[in-house]
Amino acid sequence: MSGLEVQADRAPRSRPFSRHRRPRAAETIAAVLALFLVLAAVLPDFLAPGDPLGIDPLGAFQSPNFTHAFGTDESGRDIYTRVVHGTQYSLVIGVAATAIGLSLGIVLGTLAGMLGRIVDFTVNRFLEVLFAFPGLLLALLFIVIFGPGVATATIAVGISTAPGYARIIRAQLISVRGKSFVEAATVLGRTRWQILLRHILPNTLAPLFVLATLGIGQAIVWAATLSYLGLGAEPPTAEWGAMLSAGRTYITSAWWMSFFPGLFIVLTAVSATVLGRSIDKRMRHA
Amino acid sequence: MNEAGLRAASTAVSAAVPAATVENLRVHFGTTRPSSPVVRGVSFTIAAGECLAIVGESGSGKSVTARSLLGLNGENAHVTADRLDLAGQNVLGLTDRAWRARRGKDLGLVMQDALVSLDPLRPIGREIADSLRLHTTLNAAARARRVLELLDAVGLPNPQLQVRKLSGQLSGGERQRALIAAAIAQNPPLLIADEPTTALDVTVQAQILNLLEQIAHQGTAVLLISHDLAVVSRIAQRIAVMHDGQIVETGPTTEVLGAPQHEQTQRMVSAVPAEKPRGSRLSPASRPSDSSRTAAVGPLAHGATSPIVLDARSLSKSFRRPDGTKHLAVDNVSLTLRRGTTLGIVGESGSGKTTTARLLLALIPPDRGEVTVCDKPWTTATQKSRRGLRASVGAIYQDALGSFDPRWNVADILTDALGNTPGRRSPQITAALSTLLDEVSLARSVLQRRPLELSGGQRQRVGIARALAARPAIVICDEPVSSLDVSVQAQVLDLLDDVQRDRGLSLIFISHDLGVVQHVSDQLAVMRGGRIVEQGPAEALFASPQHAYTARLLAAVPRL
Amino acid sequence: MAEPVSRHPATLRGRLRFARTLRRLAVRLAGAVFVLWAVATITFFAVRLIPGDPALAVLGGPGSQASPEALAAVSAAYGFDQSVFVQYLAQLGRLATGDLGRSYALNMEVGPLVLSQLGGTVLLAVLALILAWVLALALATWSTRGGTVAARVGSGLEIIAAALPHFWLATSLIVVFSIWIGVLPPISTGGVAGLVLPVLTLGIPLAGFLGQVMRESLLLALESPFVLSARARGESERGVRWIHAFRHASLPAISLSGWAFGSLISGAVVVETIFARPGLGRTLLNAVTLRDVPVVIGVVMVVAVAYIVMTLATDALSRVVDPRLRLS
Amino acid sequence: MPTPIRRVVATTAGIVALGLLITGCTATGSNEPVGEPRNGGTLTYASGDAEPSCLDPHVGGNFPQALISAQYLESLVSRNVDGQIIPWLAKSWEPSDNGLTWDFTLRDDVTFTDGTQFDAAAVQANIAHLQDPTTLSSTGYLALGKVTGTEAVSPTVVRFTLSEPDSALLESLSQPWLAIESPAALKRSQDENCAAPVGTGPFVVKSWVKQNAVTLVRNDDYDSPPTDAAHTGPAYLDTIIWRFIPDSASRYAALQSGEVDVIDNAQPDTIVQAAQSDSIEHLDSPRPGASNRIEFNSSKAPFNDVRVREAFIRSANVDDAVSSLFQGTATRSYSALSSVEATAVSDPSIFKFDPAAARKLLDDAGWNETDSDGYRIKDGVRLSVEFPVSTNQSIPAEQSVFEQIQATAKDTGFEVKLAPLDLSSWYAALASNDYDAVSAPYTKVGPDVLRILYHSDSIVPAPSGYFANLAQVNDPAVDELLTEAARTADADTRTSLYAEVQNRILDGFYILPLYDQQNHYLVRSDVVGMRTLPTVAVPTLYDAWLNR
Repeated sequence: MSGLEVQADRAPRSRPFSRHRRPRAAETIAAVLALFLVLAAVLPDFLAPGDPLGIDPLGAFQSPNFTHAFGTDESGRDIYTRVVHGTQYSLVIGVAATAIGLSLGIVLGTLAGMLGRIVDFTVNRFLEVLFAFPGLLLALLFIVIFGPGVATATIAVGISTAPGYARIIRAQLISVRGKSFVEAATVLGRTRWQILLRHILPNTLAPLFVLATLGIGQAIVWAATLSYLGLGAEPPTAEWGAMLSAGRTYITSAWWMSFFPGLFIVLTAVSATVLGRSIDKRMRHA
Repeated sequence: MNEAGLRAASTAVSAAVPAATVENLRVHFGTTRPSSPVVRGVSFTIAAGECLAIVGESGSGKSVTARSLLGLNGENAHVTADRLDLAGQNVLGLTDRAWRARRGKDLGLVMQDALVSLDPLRPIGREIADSLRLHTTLNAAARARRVLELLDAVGLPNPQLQVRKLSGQLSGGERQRALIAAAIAQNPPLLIADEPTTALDVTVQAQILNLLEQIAHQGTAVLLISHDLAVVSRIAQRIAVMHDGQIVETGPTTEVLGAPQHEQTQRMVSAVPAEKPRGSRLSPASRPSDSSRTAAVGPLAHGATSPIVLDARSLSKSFRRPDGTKHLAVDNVSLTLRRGTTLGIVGESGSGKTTTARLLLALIPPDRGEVTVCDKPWTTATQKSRRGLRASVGAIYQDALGSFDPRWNVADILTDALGNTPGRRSPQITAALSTLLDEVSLARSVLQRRPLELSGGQRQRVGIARALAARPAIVICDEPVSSLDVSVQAQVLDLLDDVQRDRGLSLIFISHDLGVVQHVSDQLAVMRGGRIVEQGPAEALFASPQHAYTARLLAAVPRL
Repeated sequence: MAEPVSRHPATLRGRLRFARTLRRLAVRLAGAVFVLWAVATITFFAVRLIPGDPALAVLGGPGSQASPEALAAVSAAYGFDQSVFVQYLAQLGRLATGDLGRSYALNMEVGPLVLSQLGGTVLLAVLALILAWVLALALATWSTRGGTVAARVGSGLEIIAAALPHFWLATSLIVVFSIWIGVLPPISTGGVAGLVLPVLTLGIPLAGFLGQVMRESLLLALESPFVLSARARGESERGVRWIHAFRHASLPAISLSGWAFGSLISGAVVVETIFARPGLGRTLLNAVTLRDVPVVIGVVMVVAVAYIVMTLATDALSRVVDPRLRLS
Repeated sequence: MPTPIRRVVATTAGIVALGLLITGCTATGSNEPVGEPRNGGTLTYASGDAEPSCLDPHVGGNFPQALISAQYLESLVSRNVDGQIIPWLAKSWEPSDNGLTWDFTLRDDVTFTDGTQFDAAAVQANIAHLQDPTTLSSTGYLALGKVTGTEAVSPTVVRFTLSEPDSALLESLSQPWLAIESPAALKRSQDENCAAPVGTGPFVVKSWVKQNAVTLVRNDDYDSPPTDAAHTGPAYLDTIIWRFIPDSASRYAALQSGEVDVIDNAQPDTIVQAAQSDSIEHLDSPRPGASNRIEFNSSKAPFNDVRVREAFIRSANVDDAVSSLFQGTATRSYSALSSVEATAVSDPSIFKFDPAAARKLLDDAGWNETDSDGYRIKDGVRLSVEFPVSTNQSIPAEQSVFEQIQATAKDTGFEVKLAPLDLSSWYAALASNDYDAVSAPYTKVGPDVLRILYHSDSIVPAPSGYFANLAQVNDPAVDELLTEAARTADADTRTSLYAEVQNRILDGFYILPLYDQQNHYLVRSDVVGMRTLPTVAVPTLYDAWLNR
């Protein structure tokens, strides 16, 4: 090959390296935070050796100080310990709810996208109907029917996020289905099933990872809202939403009780979003 | 066309000063550390009423040069020059406000594809009136009158009706005229036309070039930016060939094209396929081992005698438009392809050639008619029996990148095409991959890369390799070289020619580019509005077109 | 000669367009009726699944000491003794005539109740939507013209805003503005001042979502060739933005607004409780906990109608902003 | 007559101990002279209780209804701070010797705000309304359980006929749920009557915007206050805006910022804060009837064993919990009854926190093994206590008390499973006997509440599944004492009978008393003269005026 051709017909210059692009400060912070959260979820005792449920009635309502970095709550429980131990609930709720929402979304979206016009029409109308329900109402009904608690709140949040995912998945699936590499596979003599499994589904589902990362943050926020309404985790469980809800009562005298759990909800959602977007960017450029 | 209107538009032009003078222009991008410059010391002058063409392949720096004249290279650009004059006035280091006062007034810009270059949400009349609003004190009524005059001047019929239309409601040619009208609304002494005809059909392209030429005749200097030597040769008085950020050759059009001095110019000139005989090489030998054969040119087989491998009879296909009406995309099309020959199908956009390709590939069922492959039922066969025949029909696509699963690397793509599970490795597969890569002149190193990491030419080579993997008898190529630079196009066309010879392939070659089709085809079918208006041996058809449309098409093909 | 010839096709085209519009409206209407029917059906059966005797809800909840006779009387009066299917048909029949029924718990007709609560919630939602648009626009404008630092700060603010739980934001706003500074009332006072904090609470997270979408599409529009064309005509930066880019950037944000309305209703449940505002959200929460089936169905139906209206409105607005939609 | 041996009847001691709180019921607490009462102004009251579905307290009959209806409805009798029944709409009353008929002499100078004359027929209409099943009265209906009929002896004398003597009749009639409404108004549809009941009170219901506010305006013709009121004639305030602000933080913030003048259901921390503020005063007025207590379901394991009940009581560190969570705003109770009840029996010695004793008791009761989580086991079953908590009825601080009890009980091997539930689910859990411990407040004037809470009849559920005897005390001796007390007119005898009942309940470790039913109001300092009615401790704004 001559040097001239290399000049004229050159491979995209920067793209292959963009995957190894230097992370921005925000991404680094988000990654460190995510690491902290995962560590807190897996090994809470490493970060906070205390008992999240251990009461100390006489040490209640302490503002943040050297022994209690985030202060203590109405029963003298250490808020830092509770926030760290609560990570697992929030993360599990966020991940599980998103997984449920995505799974339902994948089933509905795939049905709609793959099984012909009648099914598509039906599923679409069904989704339209679900969209007419405010998300919180779906969750409320579900919880009132099956009783409050972490598990039902998780499923409820999952269900109420499913229509959104289903719509995105269907659109993605239809877009992938129309891509010319799918046609190319047909030309190569591949069967419908082979095409579905080898090309359409993988290419539809790969971007969902990013979507899921973004969704986890929102799921945590919604689950916290349910806890606030008294429909989520049961006190004294060290779940952030429940802590926040309990702390709201004392907001005028003990701001730290609701500030720190709230801060962690926001930080978790933000770091999930920042990481999700950064992965998205890298995947798109890579 | 309304000559008077154009003249009216051009009264202010002074012939004495050059429209633009550029000396030692250098541009580089980057915020923190200076990257290597994209434009490295470019100098040229355009006289009033002159048409200068800057020609180069993608990445040569021609568009950046043009934008430097507008001060629109973006915030990251660092532009330096010894001299940068527009209409005799220095524009280096102008403030934003001063630049704005000049843009549209001292120079206009026409870009490729007016569908996106005109705001799709606004009526074209508004877009044209904008530059009047910005630079004149005309009131709304006067502006509206002037817009009508301008539209008339650029040859848009029924201006009163058109002003209220969106760019999306116009045809490609009409849009481009509207865009030109917007650019010349202020009679700028200089008009920069950056690939103004690239996405247009060949007949429309000719009209737009005529319009630009006319504008130049009225005294407006035209700086034409293009990758296509043939296109610019029609109207440019002088050509500057850009390569790697520098002007490597410049001179009057006839001199540059007649006796190209620089290697790059020669390469580009020789790569133009039109009127190069079937089987002659367009690119310098890329396979030294084959160089012996490049001398022995000449068609491999002659149509009339060899057996028919693909036969399409009376194909029709219609689609339902969104408003419910029927659109007959393919109307009673019959084609035959004989072994070892190439059947070219040429047509402008909307002629039904891509639908025909999809029918021939049995991706969509025809409403009427039938296709047989090697005398076996093809479109009428069951899914299952057709899958058995699929191996004998391959395809090459215009958008090579889109035709690959983005998650797969080249090895996966080719392993899959060979009929193995992607990711599987065995000595046999490795050997087969090597053979395939050799055949399309690709290095082993591409195997681990994804399509996104390949150049346009490499991608199309991988596409060809994939089509060949199953050892097909027939390959249907739908615009396989349309999105490639001309020298790369030349290499790919040569490669297709090589593999056709090596394997005795039968090709259907679909293109809008008559020049390319002329170069590759044994038989030729000309499509228009879903029908075949004329078909027959390529040489005969080019020599004496029977149908008026064919003749028009031929006349419009840009030649050197 | 030319006049009548050209006029005829014009009227014909006009009629055709009218017929098409009618057809589109009819399809929309049928779709809306279907959605309402399905919403009513799902809600009816879902509420049926809630444990507890509806007759008890009528008689003041499970804590009441109603006599068996009273229970029987209520069951008969409300048709609880009939099969679920008969009750379902009766419910549909009432809904079809616009009768939302009678609240079990509140001693009043659902229709007037829901109507009286509708205004507050719609006002809140609309103001929050407007605020979100203003904030998102301001942030998008500022952060797309001020260089990379502004862009990062802007994008960071949007992400943080979108991650704020309503109840936490509401609390923080109350603490800061009502308790520390003391400028704004922490509860609805009927006046404008009482609306500020609820609208901020609902509007800020939404502004985060809208802003992300808007900024992305604004950047996309600013990089598009038609903006370059406009600049090449000498258009100012302000002109580029206001004449061209924002119109494009607003399109995805408009369609998002339809969705946003649903999330505002969800948010209203929390906001109305905290700021003690009358509204559908609070009504719904109370009705669900009281098992007040007719009110739940009534609120859901009204919200569904509002959602449909909102979707129609955003569609219509999209058609105004994007004339291409009017053509196809 | 059995006399209390170990315990002091709280008639005197209790009241002395609570003297500070009770005086707090009327005074504004501000020491500076406030001058003469001024007429006019609008007072905004913010209630944290649920918005009533009906403003007529005859219908259903819950505390939120009592709170607001005390402003526009009046009862036949009232009660003073000493616990004595005093005249109100009835000037005097006389039971027959056998206790089966009561003659009430009514005031003859009172008209309802719709112009209807208040007379014997009006009282009859009200009793009939309460006893009409279609009214769906619950509280009032129960209180009139022994009333078989009424008779207008004269326009100003009404006679109640009883099926058996009812020593609690006057206490029952003093409650807002049995207030007297205009018979003309009662004839309207229930919807109308619920929206704007008509009474004889100092204020009139003007409008009601659902989920927002009820507007009350002054009754300018009013002049029938109970004898313990501070003034006569019409009220001072022009208007009362009665708002519903369920969120406690918002409610307090609204009070702080002056948007509202009075809030109820004040949280402990805000009371403490208010104490440091010059602009907010505190009014503490514990509700009558039962104390707030945890009741142990003695009908099933594990609490069918008295040793386990005692062990739980020994395991629960209530004192620390109450002092830390209520920050001195609640006093620990050791009684089944509210401290405002003169008949309450209090015995701190029974409720000593003693984990060692608890462990011993559990060992004795057979719960002598411990599983890996540290909980006691018996026959492979964990010592688990299902504890449904009503989020409507237990304020957050109380829920936290339960959490702390959960934590301390864990140390001795109890697994307390707290389940916060909305009201419907909570009642459902109780109705299906899915609980081992529960806290259910019960407000009623007088010790007759003991009959409702601990008579074995109260174990039999109503058709709704509701029953009041949640400890499921099934003790014939208790039943007998309660029946006897209800028939006894003599105050001393009655007191000692109720004392005996309480002793049996306390000794049987059926309940763990926590504190009185908390009933705290925070009032802006410029609101002068607001007090609570000593009947069910609801505020009355009749004497209130704005010092601004």
